[in-house]
Amino acid sequence: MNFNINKIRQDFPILRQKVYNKSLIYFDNGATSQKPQQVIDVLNDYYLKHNSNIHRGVHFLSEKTTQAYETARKTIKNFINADNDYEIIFTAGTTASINLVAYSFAEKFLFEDDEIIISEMEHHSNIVPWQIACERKKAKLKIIPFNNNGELILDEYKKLITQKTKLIAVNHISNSLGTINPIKEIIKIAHSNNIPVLIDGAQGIQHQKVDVKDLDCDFYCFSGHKVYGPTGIGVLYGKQKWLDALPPYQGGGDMIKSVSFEKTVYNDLPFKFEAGTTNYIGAIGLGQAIKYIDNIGIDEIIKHDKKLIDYAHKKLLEIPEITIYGQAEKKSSIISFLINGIHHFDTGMLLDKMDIAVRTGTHCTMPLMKHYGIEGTVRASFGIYNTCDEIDILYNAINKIIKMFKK
Amino acid sequence: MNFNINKIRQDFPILRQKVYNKSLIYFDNGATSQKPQQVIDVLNDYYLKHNSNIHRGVHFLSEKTTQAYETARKTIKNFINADNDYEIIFTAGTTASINLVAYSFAEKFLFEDDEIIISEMEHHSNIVPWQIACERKKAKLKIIPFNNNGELILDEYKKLITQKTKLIAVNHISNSLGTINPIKEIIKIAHSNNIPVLIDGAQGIQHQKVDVKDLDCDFYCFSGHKVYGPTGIGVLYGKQKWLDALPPYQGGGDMIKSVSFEKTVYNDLPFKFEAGTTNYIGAIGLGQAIKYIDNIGIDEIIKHDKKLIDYAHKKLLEIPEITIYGQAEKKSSIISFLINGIHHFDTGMLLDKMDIAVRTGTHCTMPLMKHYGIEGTVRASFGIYNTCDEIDILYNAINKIIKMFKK
Amino acid sequence: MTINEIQDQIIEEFSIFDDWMDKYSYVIDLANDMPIIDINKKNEKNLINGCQSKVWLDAKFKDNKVIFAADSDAIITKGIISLLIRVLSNHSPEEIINANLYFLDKIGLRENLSPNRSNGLNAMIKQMKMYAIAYNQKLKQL
Amino acid sequence: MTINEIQDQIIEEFSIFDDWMDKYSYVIDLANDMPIIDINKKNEKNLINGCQSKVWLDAKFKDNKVIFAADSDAIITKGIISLLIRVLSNHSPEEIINANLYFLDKIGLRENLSPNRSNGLNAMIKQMKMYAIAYNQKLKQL
Ligand SMILES: Cc1ncc(COP(=O)(O)O)c(C=O)c1O
Ligand SMILES: Cc1ncc(COP(=O)(O)O)c(C=O)c1O
Repeated sequence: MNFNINKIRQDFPILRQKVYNKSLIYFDNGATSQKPQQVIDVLNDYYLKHNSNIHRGVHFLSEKTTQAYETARKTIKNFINADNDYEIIFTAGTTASINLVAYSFAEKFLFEDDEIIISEMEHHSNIVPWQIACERKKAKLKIIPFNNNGELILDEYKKLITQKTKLIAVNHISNSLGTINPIKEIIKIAHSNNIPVLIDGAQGIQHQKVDVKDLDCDFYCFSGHKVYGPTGIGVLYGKQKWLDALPPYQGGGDMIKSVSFEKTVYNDLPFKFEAGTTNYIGAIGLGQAIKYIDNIGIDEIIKHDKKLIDYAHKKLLEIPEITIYGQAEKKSSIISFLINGIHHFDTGMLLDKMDIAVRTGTHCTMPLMKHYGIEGTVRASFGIYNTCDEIDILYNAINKIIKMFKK
Repeated sequence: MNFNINKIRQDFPILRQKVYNKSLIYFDNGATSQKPQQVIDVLNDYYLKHNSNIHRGVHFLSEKTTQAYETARKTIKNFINADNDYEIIFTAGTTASINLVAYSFAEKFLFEDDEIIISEMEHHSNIVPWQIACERKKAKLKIIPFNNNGELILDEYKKLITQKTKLIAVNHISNSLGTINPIKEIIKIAHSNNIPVLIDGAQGIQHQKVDVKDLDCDFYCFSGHKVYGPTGIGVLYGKQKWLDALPPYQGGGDMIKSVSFEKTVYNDLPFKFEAGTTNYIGAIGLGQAIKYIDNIGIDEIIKHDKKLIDYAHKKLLEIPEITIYGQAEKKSSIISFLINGIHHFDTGMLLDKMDIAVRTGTHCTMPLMKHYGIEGTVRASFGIYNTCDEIDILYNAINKIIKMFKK
Repeated sequence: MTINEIQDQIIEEFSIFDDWMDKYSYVIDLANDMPIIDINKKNEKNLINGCQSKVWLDAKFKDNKVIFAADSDAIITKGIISLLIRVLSNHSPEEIINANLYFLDKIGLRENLSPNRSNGLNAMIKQMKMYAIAYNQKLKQL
Repeated sequence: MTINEIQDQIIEEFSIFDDWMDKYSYVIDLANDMPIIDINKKNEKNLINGCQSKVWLDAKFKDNKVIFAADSDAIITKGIISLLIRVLSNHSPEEIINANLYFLDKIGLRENLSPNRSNGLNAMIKQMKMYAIAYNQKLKQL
């Protein structure tokens, strides 16, 4: 339960990798995180020794793998404080989770002229599924605006809610601005109007304490690969009453109780939403990743995040040529910026030459970029293994770039 | 290009695992295959050294991972002889691939009273998505029957085709019976009526030469985990003209060109169908698995398969108490049977005690079980690493079980 | 005998087997020796669907004791059922509710209880306890 | 000069740089020294969208030679564009179609051509060749 940065860094073998002959500074955690040895070992172990398809297997290996899979579900359930194991659905990732809800919810509850509310700072994965659903059902999408600091304007949000509002979907933390959104308040307001809320937690789960009971959210989605777990696995948490109410999304093996050409009976939760062979080894790896961060302690991680983002702000604001996009009061470890007069792509490219991995572009949030009237930003996003020393190197690198352009 | 069984067995570390203190005989390849060290190493290597989210990354790691991902796509394209890389869509698995087509095809081309044809021997993953689509669009599902040998009755198939038929979906190899279906002929008949065909290749890709150009199939689906690759990754091959025509399935990052709240423009193939962060490390692992079997040579694999299934038939038919379900003339390495008077579950359980992993039950093909009027079978399904010696051990084990029940 | 006394008795019976085959042969014998359950009781209402094997469980309440009868289409499942009935049947609801079924572990048949085995045994034990709870509730209401 | 002579010339120019910074500084200089493209040519039709940086490419055909003009909003992309124009512009369609652009590799800027970089350079080279093919077609029809 204490945060030992050296120990943590040692857990991540990729940090010892050399890029262009120097050690990598990995500031692209918003896109995906690196994996600790503990997670890599579990994946390895399962492929080497225990791999077998889960559920209904009569044999020893299948049993062992099924147990590990269901234990991973329990680990996640405990981590986010859900009521029941079966409220944890394994999916392919955040995008898959949101699409599942967008489809199934619309199928049952969305009708012509109904409304869904999202925000102006959503990732495309939390925009397009709702656009598709609204188009299919002839419903309307309404947008919560944000102010120039990158904070959602709650008064405007309240005004958007009508009798026709069927669901609200917002992100926990903005992947472009780092804003920690007041989701508990957003949920409270929605619930006082009997409207369910989906939280896109792709950037939330690894940076904030997520207690779905305390938040009272109806759905919470996240990806394994952004929370130090493997690729191709994610989670949809849903309250039982909603998961029971929604029709299944995909059809296939394991999601049914019985199939005949006349009548197919769907299985109970969580299997109703886990059609086909899931990424069971990915799920086991994700369970291990959650254990890993739970072991460090989310409170310690929040402290570390705060240290990094405060330091990054302070340093970058020392450079007069820098504009930071997103200066919300509550902000997590993502910092988006531009060097005045220099294209974000040029900056990213030159930082890469200096062994600093950042992301550049719209970060899949085009409407947000439109808000600021820009085409993209340079984004440094931090993980548990990043340090203030690395931010110093970024600071120096930015100054070098500015010099290259000045002369 | 020669089939060295000892070398192959050495490639699969799990075969050296002890279960109940004896070496494992793994006859559950229909459910999932084991992974060669070559595949496990690639996964490891990517997690240890190169992991980074793909596409749009400005930095070195992202570049390296993107290249590997796109190379995997090319490997698969070459393996199945597709025309273009972008006709290979990475999905989460066969079930996800079929659901994608079932949804998108129905959205655009399926209307009230239209018909879709599947067969009586389909896996639930190739039944339920079509049931859902038909229900949504008020269309009808029609069923190609099979004879007691487990062969589709093509005359009946021809009779089912009408002006209203919009699509035909059948499996390449039956996962319960082992039947190799005459898909080329089925496709030809369909095409002469201008009807597209989807092939569920979950059991086909690892056992047969799949040349999508020669087959002329419109869609071909398979899972990575059944073809010696990792979990959570699969492929949808689609002809460009169809993939272009279908609307996107899931919305999210990477599948769009531009997003605004007024108008969203979808991306080109293959990205239009790859919403969100795909299982890119899984895809790289799958590429390696395909390389692995391509290296052995599919013709060699077919020969090995034939040797095993012929031997298994011969041995099992020596036991009078055994009934084999599925005795098609063209049959791949899957054998389903029952010992008269002994419940399939008892058999599976006792085989497990003798370190033989088989699957028991309906194998997600309930309508097929109904055809035979049974509740399930014991299924032994072979992979490239299985041997006739192992079949001898199965033979002895079955005789032991019969003795246990007789006394 | 108390529930635990019966469990200990079974553990002792099984202690003579030193290989899995003898043990399972004995379980099969137990199944074959089980009294045949009334065909009327093998109805939809009593069916516990374990995906792979079916279990039928019937319960009645007599002299403050719960009496179970059960059957399965799979013989090993049925043999284990016969042990469960021997242990739990003919006891008070209270005793059944509080029973800790350690004997399956001790005789090395624990794996049969894994939910993955989908043989319905787990669901059956749950159902037996549910009956006991229900009868207990009834008792209190009297 | 032939396309290859120009390429060799560029390779020689770049050979004096021994670190990436000097090299990229030079690319930036090249971009800044590029003649400003007519604003009318930065239109939708000439735009090549590379996701991250935009490239505008204009072509005309004069005296059997293709003349390219181009621009980009990203400076490094623009610098590399200036090199591509220096190499390919003012040559016959045939020469452009057959050009093998080895110089980017040799001067260590190859990575800028990776499709992943999404800087539009790849699409631009393709577009330049497409223009050459189109003009060549026209020539043949005369
Ligand atoms: C014929 C067939 N189709 C579809 C599937 C579903 O594959 P997956 O579970 O990998 O999605 C299977 C695997 O069980 C199969 O055998
Ligand atoms: C806020 C947000 N939502 C959704 C996503 C999509 O996640 P994934 O690509 O893992 O499905 C991301 C990741 O880029 C994100 O940052």
